[in-house]
Amino acid sequence: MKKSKRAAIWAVFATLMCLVGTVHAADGSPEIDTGTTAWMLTSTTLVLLMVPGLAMFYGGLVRTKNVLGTMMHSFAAMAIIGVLWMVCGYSMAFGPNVLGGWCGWNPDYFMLKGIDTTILDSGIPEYVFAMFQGKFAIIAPALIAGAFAERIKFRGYCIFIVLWSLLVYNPLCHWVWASDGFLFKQGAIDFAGGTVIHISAGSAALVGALYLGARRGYPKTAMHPNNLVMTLVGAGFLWVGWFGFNAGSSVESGLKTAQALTATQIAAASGALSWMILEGLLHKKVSSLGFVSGVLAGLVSITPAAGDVLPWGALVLGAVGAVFCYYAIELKNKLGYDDTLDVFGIHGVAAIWGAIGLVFFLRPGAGSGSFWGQLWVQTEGSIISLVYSGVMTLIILIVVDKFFGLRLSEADEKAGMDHSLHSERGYGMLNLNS
Amino acid sequence: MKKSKRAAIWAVFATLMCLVGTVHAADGSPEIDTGTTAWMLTSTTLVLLMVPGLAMFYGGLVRTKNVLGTMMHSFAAMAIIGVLWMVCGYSMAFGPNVLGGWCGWNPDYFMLKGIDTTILDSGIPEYVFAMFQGKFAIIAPALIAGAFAERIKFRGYCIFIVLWSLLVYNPLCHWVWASDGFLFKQGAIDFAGGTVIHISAGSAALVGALYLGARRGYPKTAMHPNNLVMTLVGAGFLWVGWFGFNAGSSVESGLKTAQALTATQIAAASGALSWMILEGLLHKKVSSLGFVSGVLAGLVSITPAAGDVLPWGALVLGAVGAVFCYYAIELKNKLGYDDTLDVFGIHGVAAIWGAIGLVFFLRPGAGSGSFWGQLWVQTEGSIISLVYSGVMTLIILIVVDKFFGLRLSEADEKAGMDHSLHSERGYGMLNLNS
Amino acid sequence: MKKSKRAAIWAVFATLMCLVGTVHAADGSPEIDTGTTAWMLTSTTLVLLMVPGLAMFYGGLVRTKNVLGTMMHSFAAMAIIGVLWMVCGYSMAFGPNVLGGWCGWNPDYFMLKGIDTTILDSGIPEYVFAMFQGKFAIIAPALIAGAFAERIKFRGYCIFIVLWSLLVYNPLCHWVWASDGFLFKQGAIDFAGGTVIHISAGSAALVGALYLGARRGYPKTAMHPNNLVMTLVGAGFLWVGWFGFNAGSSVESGLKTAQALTATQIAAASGALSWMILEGLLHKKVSSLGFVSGVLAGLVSITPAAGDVLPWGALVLGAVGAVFCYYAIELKNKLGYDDTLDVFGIHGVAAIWGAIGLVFFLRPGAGSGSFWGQLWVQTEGSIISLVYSGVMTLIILIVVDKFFGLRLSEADEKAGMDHSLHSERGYGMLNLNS
Amino acid sequence: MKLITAIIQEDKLDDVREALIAAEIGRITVTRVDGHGQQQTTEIYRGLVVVPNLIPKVEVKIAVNDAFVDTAVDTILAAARHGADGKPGDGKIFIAPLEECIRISTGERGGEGI
Amino acid sequence: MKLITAIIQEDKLDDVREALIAAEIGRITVTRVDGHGQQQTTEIYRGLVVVPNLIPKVEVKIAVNDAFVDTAVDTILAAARHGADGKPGDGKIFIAPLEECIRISTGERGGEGI
Amino acid sequence: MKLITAIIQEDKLDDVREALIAAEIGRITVTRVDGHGQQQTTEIYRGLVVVPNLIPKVEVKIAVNDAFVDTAVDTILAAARHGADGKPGDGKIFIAPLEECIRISTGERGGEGI
Ligand SMILES: Nc1ncnc2c1ncn2[C@@H]1O[C@H](COP(=O)(O)OP(=O)(O)O)[C@@H](O)[C@H]1O
Ligand SMILES: Nc1ncnc2c1ncn2[C@@H]1O[C@H](COP(=O)(O)OP(=O)(O)O)[C@@H](O)[C@H]1O
Ligand SMILES: Nc1ncnc2c1ncn2[C@@H]1O[C@H](COP(=O)(O)OP(=O)(O)O)[C@@H](O)[C@H]1O
Repeated sequence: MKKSKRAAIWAVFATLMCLVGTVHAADGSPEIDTGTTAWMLTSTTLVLLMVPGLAMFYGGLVRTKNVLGTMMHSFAAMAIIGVLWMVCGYSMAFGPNVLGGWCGWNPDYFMLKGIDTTILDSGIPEYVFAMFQGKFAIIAPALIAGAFAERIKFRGYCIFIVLWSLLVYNPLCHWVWASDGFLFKQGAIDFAGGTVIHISAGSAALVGALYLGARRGYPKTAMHPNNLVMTLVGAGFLWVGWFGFNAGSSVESGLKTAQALTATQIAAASGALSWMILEGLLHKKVSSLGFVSGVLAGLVSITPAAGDVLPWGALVLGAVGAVFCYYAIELKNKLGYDDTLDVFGIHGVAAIWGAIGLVFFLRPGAGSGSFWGQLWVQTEGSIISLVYSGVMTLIILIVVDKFFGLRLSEADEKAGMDHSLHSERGYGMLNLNS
Repeated sequence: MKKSKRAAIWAVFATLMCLVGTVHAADGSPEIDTGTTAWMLTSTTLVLLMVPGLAMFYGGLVRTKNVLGTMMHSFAAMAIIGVLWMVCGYSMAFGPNVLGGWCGWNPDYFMLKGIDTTILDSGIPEYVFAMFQGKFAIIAPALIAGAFAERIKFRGYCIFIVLWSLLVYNPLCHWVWASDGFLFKQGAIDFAGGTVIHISAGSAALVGALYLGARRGYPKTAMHPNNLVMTLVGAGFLWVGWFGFNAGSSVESGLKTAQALTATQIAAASGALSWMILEGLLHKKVSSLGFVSGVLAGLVSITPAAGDVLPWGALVLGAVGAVFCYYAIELKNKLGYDDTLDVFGIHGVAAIWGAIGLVFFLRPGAGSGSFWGQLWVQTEGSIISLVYSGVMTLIILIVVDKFFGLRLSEADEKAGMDHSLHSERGYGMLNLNS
Repeated sequence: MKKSKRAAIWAVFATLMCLVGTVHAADGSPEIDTGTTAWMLTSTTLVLLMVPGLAMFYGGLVRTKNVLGTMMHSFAAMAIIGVLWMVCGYSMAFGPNVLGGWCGWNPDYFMLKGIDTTILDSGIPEYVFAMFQGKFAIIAPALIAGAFAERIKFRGYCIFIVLWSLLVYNPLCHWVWASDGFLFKQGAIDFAGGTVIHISAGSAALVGALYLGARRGYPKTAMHPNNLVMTLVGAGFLWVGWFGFNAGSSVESGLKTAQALTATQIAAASGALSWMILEGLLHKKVSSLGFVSGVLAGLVSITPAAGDVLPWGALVLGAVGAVFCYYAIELKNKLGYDDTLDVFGIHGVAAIWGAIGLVFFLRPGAGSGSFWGQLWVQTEGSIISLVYSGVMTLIILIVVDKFFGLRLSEADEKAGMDHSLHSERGYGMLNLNS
Repeated sequence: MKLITAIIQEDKLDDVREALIAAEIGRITVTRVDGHGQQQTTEIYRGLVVVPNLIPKVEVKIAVNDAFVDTAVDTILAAARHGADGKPGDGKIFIAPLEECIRISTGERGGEGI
Repeated sequence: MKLITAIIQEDKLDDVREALIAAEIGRITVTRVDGHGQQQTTEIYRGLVVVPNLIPKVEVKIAVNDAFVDTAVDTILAAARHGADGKPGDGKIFIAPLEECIRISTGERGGEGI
Repeated sequence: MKLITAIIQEDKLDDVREALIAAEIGRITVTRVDGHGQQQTTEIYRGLVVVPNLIPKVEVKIAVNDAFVDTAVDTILAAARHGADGKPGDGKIFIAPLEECIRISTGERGGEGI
C-alpha cells in the first residue's frame, strides 16, 4: 500500500481512514493497496483453478464415453461466460439498478470500457474485482452441467448457459451483492455465494434433471465412474480453489480473509470426516467418492457463512451439511429422478443448510439485527433463489429445447458424447490405434 | 499494510519498529500487513495443494488395485488432522510449555476459540499462521503412509495418524518451533520442517515398514507403478506447493522469503539433475521416476535450510542429497525391507543430510554461534527426532494393531485395497462396465 | 510495504516518489513492498505450475508409447535450465552489455552470488525477479520440445536446450528486456514475452521439425492423442499459470497488473470461443482439442500485449489469433511437414500476430511514439526473433546431431521413447503386470 | 459346445447384453479390442478430419451348448445392427468348436458347466 | 495341441501364475476382460450399494500339447478357487482344439513351437 | 476357415498391419494382452533394474479362408521378427479351426462373410 506522506496534523484523520478501510490519495481517489491487490489477484487465479478442478471432478464420475463431453461443459463455460461477463455481465450485476431493480446497468461497464484506471475503496483496481466476480459467473453454470451430464447436446447447453447467465445469474447476483440490490439492502448474508451460486445452480440442476429425464437405462444399468482417481484429484483442486472463492470474497487481505479461510478449511475437513464416519457406520466401508462428496458438502455449507462464523460453527456447519447431503442423495435414489452428479443433492442442499444454518453460529457482531430477523432474511433469500432460478430455468429450457434441441438422440447417447458431439476419444491409450 | 499517520517526532521510533519488523497501532496491538498476509494466505493454499500432489505422487506408484486406497491415505489426513489440529493440535504445538515442556497448551487455542481477532507481530492474523502450520501437520502423517502402502487397513491407519499427530508431531513441533521449545532455545535451525516433518515421518515410516512386514510377493514379484504419468504430475505439484512450504515458513513477504524460494528452486533443480546424471552414468538411461525422486530429494534436503543458505549452498545441498537418497534406496534393496514408496530413503535421508549439512553453507550471520556448536545442535535435533519418532511410532503401532488391527488379511491384500476397503475401482475406464 | 515515518516536510517528496513507484529507506536503498513481493512470489509459483501444465498438455497429445518421454522434455527443462539460469543465465540476460551488446554479464550475478540482499526499485528482492525470469527461461525450450516429440533422443534434447538457452534465449531476452538491450531502447513492446519466448520458440520449433524430419508413418498413419483428458486439464493449468506469466510481468501489484490479468482472461476466453465457432461452422462439431488450441492461441496472442491494450482489444486479439492459428495448422497439413504438436502453428503464429497486431489496440498513452513507428519496431522485433532463433537453432541442431545424435533410430522410435529411452511405461494400469 | 465370438460396435454392447439376457443367455465375457474392416469413421484433430486405422470395438465371447447356437447368433444379429439393414462396421460373428468347459468353483464339466 | 482359456478372478492371477510355473507351464497370455456369470458383487456409489452388470475378470490363455492339458487344468482348478470349495464367480475353463502353433522367432512349428 | 491368432511385440504392430494390407488381408482384430515366454526385458524402478513377470504384447486375430492361411502366416512371420533371425519374445502364431463366420450387417455367412 502506497501512501503519500502527510503532515503530523493529519494523524487523526488518517487513523479514521484506516478504520473505514479506505485510503485516498491527494486527488481524492483511493490508492492501490498492493497487498490486498496481490491477494485478490491470487484469489481470482484460485477460483479459475476451480474450473479445471470441477471438470476433473465431474469428468471422472461419468462413463468413459462421456468424459470429454462432460469436461467440455466446464471448459465451455470458461470461454462463453468469460466473454459474456466482460461484455455485459459485470454491468448487469454491479451497475446501478435499472428495470425496477431487476438488474443493474452502467454503460461504463459495457465491455469494461470505463474502468481502465478505477481503484476501488478497498484498494484494488476495479478490474480485479470484475475478474474475480467473473469467475463466480463461470462456476455457476458449470456446476449445473452435472445434472445434464451424459445426455445433453453441446449446442443446446451453450445456448442454455448464455441465457441462464443473463436471466438468472446476473439479476440474482445484483440483488444479493450489488449495493443497491434489494436482498443486499435487507441485510442478507451471503459471504461467498451460497445463495447466488450454489442454491441457484442446485435449483436449476433439479429442474434440468426433471426436464431432460433420466439417462437411458437409469437406474437399472449400473453406471460406473470412469476415473475416480481424477475425481479425487479434482476434489483436491476444488478444495484448494475454494480458499480463493471464500477468502477472496472478503475483498481484503486481512482479518476477515483469515477468518473466512479458517472456516473454509475447517468445514471442508469436518464435512469429509462426517461423511466418512456415516459411511463407516452404515456400510462398514468408507468410499473415496463419499469422502470427496463430504468435502464438497462441507465447502458448500460454509460458503454463505465463511467470514461470519466462528471456527466451531464452521465445524458444525460442515459436519451437519454432509449428513444432510448424504440423506438428500438417498432420497433422490428413492424418488428415482436422475440428477446425474447430484448437483441439487450436494450444492443445493448444503447451500440452503449453510445459508439458513449460519444464523446459529454467527460471530458476535456479525449479521444485521435480531436472530429471528436474520433467520427470516436468510430463509427468504434462499427461497427467492430457489424459486426464481427454478422457474426461469424451466422457461429457458423449454425455449432452448424448442428452438435448438437439448436432449441427445438415443443413438447419440448410446454412442457417447465424446464420439457423437466431439468426434474424439478421451483415453486414446485404451486402444491400440494410438 | 495500513499504518496510521504519525507525527514527525515519531520518525525515529518508527524506524526502530521497522527494524524489529513489527508495527503497532495506536492501541499497541500489531497491525495487519496486507502484503505479508497475502503471501501467507497464498502459502497456506500452496501447502494444501501438496496434499493432492502427494496423493498423485504416491497413488501413481502403487499397483492398479491400490490406487484409491493409497490416495485416500493423503486425503484422509486432510480431514482427520484438519479437524484435530483445530481442536487441539495448534494448542499443543504452539501453546506455552506444559507437562515439563513435553508439549504446549493454551486454553484459548482450544478450537481456535480465543484468536478470532489476534494479529501477530509479523502483521498477519494468527488464524493464518494456525492454518499454515495446520497444513504441515497434515503433510507429515500423509508422508508416512507411503511406507504402509498396499497393505494397511484404513481404520487402523486413521487411528494411527490421530495418535501419531498427538503424541509425535505436536510435541516435536513444539520443541523445535514454539518459542519456549527446548530445541528452539538451543538455536536449532529448522527453517521449514526438516526435523519436525521429514525426519520424524521418515523414521516413523522405517519403523512402520519393519513392523508391518513386506507386501506379499515382495521383492520377488515385480510391482509396477500403475500410473507414472500421474506420479510425474504429482511431483510437479509438490515442487509448486513446496514454494509455499519453504518460502511461507519465513512468515513474511520480504527478503527472507525470496531467499527461501530461491534456495528451494535451485535445490529442486539440482537434485533432479544430479539424479539424472547418476542414472545416466550407471544405467545409460534416465528414468522419469528417477527424475522426480531427485526433485523430492532436492526439495527435502533444502527444507531445513531454505532461508539460511546461499544459492550455491542450495545447489550443493540438493545435488548431494539426491546422491545420498539414491544409495539409500540401493541399500534398502539390499537389506530387503519393504519401505514401499521409500519414505525413509527419500524423506528421512535427505532431511538428515539437509539438517546437518546446512551448517556448511550458512549465509554469513545465520545460525547462532560457532560452527561446531551449530553442527552439534543440528545433529542433536536430528537424532532426537529420529529416535523419539521411531520409538513412539513403534508403541503406537503395537497398540493400534492390538486393538484395531493394522495389516490387511492376505485375501484383502491380493484383492487390493480399492476393492476390499473402499468397494471401488480407480480406473473404471479400463473395464467395459462403465 | 514498510515505510519509516517521515516528517511533514517530506510530504511533497514522498508523493513524488509514489508517482515513480519507488520508495527508498533512510539509507537510500529501496524498501520492500510486501504486497508487490507477495504477488511476484505468487506469479513465480504460477509460472512454475505452467511446466507440469505443459507436460500434461503435450503428454496427452502423443501416442501412448511416448507419453513419459514427452513429459520428460518439460520436466528436464525445469532441472537443466533451472540450474543453468542460476549459474549464468540471469547474468547473461540481465547484466550490463558485453560483447558489443550481444548479451549481458555481471560477475555479481554469477551463481546469483551478489544479490543476496538486493531490493529492486519496484520493492521486491532481486531474487524474486531472478526466479520469475528463470521460469520464463524454462518455459521457452520446453515449448520447442513439442516439435521434436516422439522422435528425439533424450541426451541430444538435453544438450540442445542447454545450447539454445545460452545462445538464443539469453541474448534475445537481453535485447528485449534488459535496460540496455538494443530492442528495448528502440521502444519495442513485449509485455510478457511474445517475441522473447513464443516467436523464438516457434521459429526454433519450425526449424527443428524440418531438420528432424517427420515421424515414421506421418502423415499416412493416424496418430491419436493418448489422453485428451489430460491435455484438457493441462490447458486449464496453462490458463491458470498464464495469469502469473502475464500479470506478473508487470512487476508490481497494481493497476498494470490488473490490466494485464484482465486482458489475459479475455483473450483466452475469446480465443477459445472463436475456435469453437470456427469448428462449429466448418465441421458442425466442436472438438475439445480445438477448444484448448483456441485457449492457447488466445493466450499467446495477448502475451506481448497484455498490459498495454484495452479489454476490447484483448477480445479481438484473442479471437483473430485463434483464426490465424487454425489456418496456419491447415496450411501445415497441406505442406506436410511434421511440427508434431504445432508449436509454430500456435505459438509462433499467434505471437507474431500479437506482437504486431497489438499496435492497433494500444491503450492511450501506451507505446512510445507514432503508430507507424511502433508498428515498425514491433515488426522488426518479430523478424529479428524469428530469424535469429531460426538460424541459431539450425546451427545448434547440426552441431548436436553431429556430436551426440538427435534422431531416434527407427527401431527405438517404433518401440516408443518410454521404453527405449527411459525403460518405463506411462500407464502401468493398462497391463496386468501391475 | 461352441464358442461364439462376436466383434460388435461399442455402442451396441448394452443392446446385445439386454437381448441376450432376454433370450436367457446370461453368461458372457467381453473385451475391449480394436479392429479394421470395411467401416470408415472419422475423428477431428485440430480441425483436421482424420481416419483412424483401427477402430475401437467390443468383443463378446459366449460359450454355449450346441442347441443354443442359433438363438445366440440370431439374437446378436438382431441386436447389433445399426438400423434395420445394418451398416458396415456392425461387426462379425465367429463360431468355433469347444471341446470342454469346466466351472472352476465346482469342477462341473461339459454342458453342465457352461 | 489345445488352447486352454481360463476366465478367473483378478485377485487369483498371481496364484494361478505361480502354480502354473510350479507345474512347469511357463508360457501364458493374459487379458483384461469383463464377464457376467452367477456371481454378484457390490460397489458403493455415494452411499448407494450398486450391483455392476459386468465384473472385471482376467482371461488366461495357454496353448499346450495334449499331454499337458490335464496338468494345466488341474493346476488352474486348484489355484483359482476361493476357499476349499470354490465360490460362484471363480470362473470357467474352456478347452478348444488348436491346429498349429508357430514360434515367430525361429519358425518352429507344432509341439516344438508351443 | 481358420482363426489365426498371433501374439506379437507392441512395436511390430504397425509393420504387421502394413504387411498384411500389402498381402491384401485387411480385416483384423487386435487386443492388448500381457504374456510370458522366453523373453526377458528390463525396466528401471528408482535405480533398480527390475524384470517384469508379464510383458505387454499385442494379440492379432485374423479369420481367413483356408486358402489364405499360408499367406497370412508367412506375412506375419516375416513382419513380426526383430532382425533377420528373430529374437526371443517375437511371439507366437496359433491356428484354430473356425466353423462359421457371419457378417452382422448383411448376415452373409462362411467364406463370403469373412
Ligand atoms: N476376417 C476378420 N478377421 C478378424 N477380425 C475381423 C474380420 N472381419 C471383421 N473383423 C472385425 O470385425 C470388425 C467389424 O468389421 P466390419 O467392418 O463390420 O466387417 P466387414 O468389413 O466384413 O463388413 C472389424 O473392425 C474387425 O475388428
Ligand atoms: N458360458 C460362458 N460364456 C462366456 N463366458 C463365460 C461363460 N460362463 C462363464 N463365463 C465367464 O466366466 C466368469 C466367471 O463365471 P462364474 O460366475 O464363475 O460362472 P458361473 O456363472 O458358470 O458360475 C464370468 O464372469 C464370465 O466372464
Ligand atoms: N504356449 C503359449 N500359450 C500362450 N501364450 C503363449 C505361449 N507361448 C507364447 N505365448 C505368448 O507369446 C508371447 C511371446 O512369446 P515368446 O517369448 O516369443 O515365445 P517363446 O517363449 O515360445 O519363444 C508370450 O509373451 C506369450 O504372450
